[in-house]
Amino acid sequence: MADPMRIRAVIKDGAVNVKILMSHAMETGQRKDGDGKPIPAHYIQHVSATWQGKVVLSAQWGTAVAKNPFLEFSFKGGQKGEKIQVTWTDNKGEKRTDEATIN
Amino acid sequence: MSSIKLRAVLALSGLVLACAAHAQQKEAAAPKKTAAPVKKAASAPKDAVTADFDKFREVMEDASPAELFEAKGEELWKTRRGPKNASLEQCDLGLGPGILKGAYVRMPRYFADAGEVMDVERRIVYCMVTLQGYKAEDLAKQPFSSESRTPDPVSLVTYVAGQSRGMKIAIPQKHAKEREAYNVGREIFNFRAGAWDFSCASCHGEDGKRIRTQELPNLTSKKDAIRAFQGWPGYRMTGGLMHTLQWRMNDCFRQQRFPEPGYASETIADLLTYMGVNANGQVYKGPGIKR
Amino acid sequence: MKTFQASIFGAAVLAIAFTVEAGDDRAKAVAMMKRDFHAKGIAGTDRLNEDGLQALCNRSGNNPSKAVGERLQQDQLEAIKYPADGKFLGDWKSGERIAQNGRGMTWSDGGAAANGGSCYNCHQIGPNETSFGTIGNSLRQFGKTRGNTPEMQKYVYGKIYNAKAFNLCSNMPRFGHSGTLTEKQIQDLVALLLDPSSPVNQ
Amino acid sequence: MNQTRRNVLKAGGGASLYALLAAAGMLRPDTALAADWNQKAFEAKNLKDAFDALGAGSRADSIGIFMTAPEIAENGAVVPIGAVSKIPGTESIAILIAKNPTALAANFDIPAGTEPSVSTRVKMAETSEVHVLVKAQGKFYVTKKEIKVTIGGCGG
Repeated sequence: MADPMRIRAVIKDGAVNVKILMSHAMETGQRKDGDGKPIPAHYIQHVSATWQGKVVLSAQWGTAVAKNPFLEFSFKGGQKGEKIQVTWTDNKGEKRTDEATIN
Repeated sequence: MSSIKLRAVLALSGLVLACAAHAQQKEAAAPKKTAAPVKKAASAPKDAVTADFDKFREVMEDASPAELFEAKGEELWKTRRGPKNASLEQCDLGLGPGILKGAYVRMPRYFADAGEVMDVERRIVYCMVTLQGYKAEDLAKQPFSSESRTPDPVSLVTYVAGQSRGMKIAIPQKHAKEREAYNVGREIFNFRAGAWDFSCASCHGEDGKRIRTQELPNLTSKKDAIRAFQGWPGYRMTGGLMHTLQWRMNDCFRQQRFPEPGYASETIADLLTYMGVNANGQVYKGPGIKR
Repeated sequence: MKTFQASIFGAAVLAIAFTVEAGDDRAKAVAMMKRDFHAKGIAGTDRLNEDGLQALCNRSGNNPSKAVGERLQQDQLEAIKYPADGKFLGDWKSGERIAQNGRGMTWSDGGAAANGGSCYNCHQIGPNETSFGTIGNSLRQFGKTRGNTPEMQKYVYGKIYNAKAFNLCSNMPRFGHSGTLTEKQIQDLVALLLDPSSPVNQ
Repeated sequence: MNQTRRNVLKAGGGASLYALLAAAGMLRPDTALAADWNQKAFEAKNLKDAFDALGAGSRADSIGIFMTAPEIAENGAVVPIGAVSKIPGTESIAILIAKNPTALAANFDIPAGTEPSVSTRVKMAETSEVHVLVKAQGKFYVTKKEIKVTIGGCGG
């Protein structure tokens, strides 16, 4: 199973600033291993963040997002103590959801 | 001792996305392809380039992938594991069992229970053996990160290091064994041998030197000594792997044309004592990002 | 008077003790490394055995006494194997490739691929390579300023073959002596530095 | 119970509930998202095809888009890119790398209430122009910047 994300959600300048690190290989599918065999693509295709049941960010990714991806965005309305959930889904159908409390 | 590594572009020919990034196993003999882009960088004004690197390095260190390994390490630290089904929470890193804050910046140090000077990784391995029942030989088999796995001690060291973020390096020299480790470490640092007559000092004993475009810290000087410590454990952008100082020392000895040092050996502990003590008093910023 | 003598005696003992201790640390370091290192790939543990030159440089802080130093330097000089046909100048184009190539003699090297000279790691050489190190001096325009005489060719060949024959505790590896580079490779490097048509001299 | 959910419940059953839930983003993300992933755009081998697949065949240069990125990336494996749109009604922000094997790196949908500002890190195969494409009120706007890539890392 995939390792947990690191999510930081902090109120800054009247908005909730969210920084997310995800543990993922983001394999492009264009590389070959030591024996010359292609390494299959394995990468996150979707990321969505929800707060109070509302999607506050939805992203589609390709293979060019760096290994162990980082994502930062900000949204309005969140209050201290409320939670945000982040879910990623990769091209193999694997997914992971983690939650963080707004600080 | 970090000589330019020419990434295995050839070994991975046919690879369209030549993100050197990922091609990290072997050095290749074809410098042209890899050297070319470096020229562009080198021809730009050096200071501006370095300033730009530093700026974005700072941005990235604010949310460093190293944090993922800290999180993993924390989980490993607190989970009951191993043949003895124990957590590492009773592991004494020098400040008492389970006390992590400030432990990293006070190592290597002498541990009476082991009768030895130990750096953080040597100590964690010791705890994994004594508390959890793992075998030291097993832990030494594949001790460095690869694409397929991050060894547990690597994540654990990263976690422990993160607990000393922003603290001053204060490696003790009170115990006779600690002073001896420093002196022996200094001799290891200066010991020339091998096919190319290199010692650590061949590359890291003078100010302002470079290998290719890579600047070399003078690890014998107070001013530069921190650079041996800072940024480690480090997330290497090339390959996206987490590495500790054990790996750094290992790869330095490889490029020194030496045989391979034992993982978490006393040799490495003493060498790290010498380099670490020289950096005493400087602030450790926590696990970092390496190129 | 007694006190005076005692203090001289004390100082002498201290001085001896200090020397012994430094040597002691080195002995401990060497013993420890021999215990802790293992062979890997082509890098055997015999690499930890100092040869005479390494031992002297290690024991003198790379600054041996003149007498011993000169004698050892002479030994190194006499051991240089110059090309049998007396030809020193090879192909500068091949020399450039050898100068660029940084592989060789590590535990991850070996096999079919040729060793390189790692020259750019430490030296500025050709005008088109801006990624060069600074541990060694710049070799730009080397032939232009030194001249392409037979004596200079022989000197450069010898210097690459065994830099220690000219500067005993030099940082530069002994590329011929250590078996890193072949005769032909060294000739090509000599050409890179001295051949008037080499970009180094443009 | 929060305001949104109360409204949803008031609205009652049937298709309208489904629509409202979907609008509020309360359905499991993958059900909606699987269809969202723009395969054609992400598999496009060049910039033009990627723009076309995103529906951005015609687009205007804009000074209302700001890109934060290094002039020279220290390592092509990890290039930090930030994109901010000052164009009113920004609906999405995409990052495209002209010379990568597939040009489109990421596309972010910006719902109302979320600031039109995202940061991520991308891989770059070589020195290339990087484009930020913004969709606002149905129209497309773009800005670009060249980022040089140095490859060939050292010990560190």
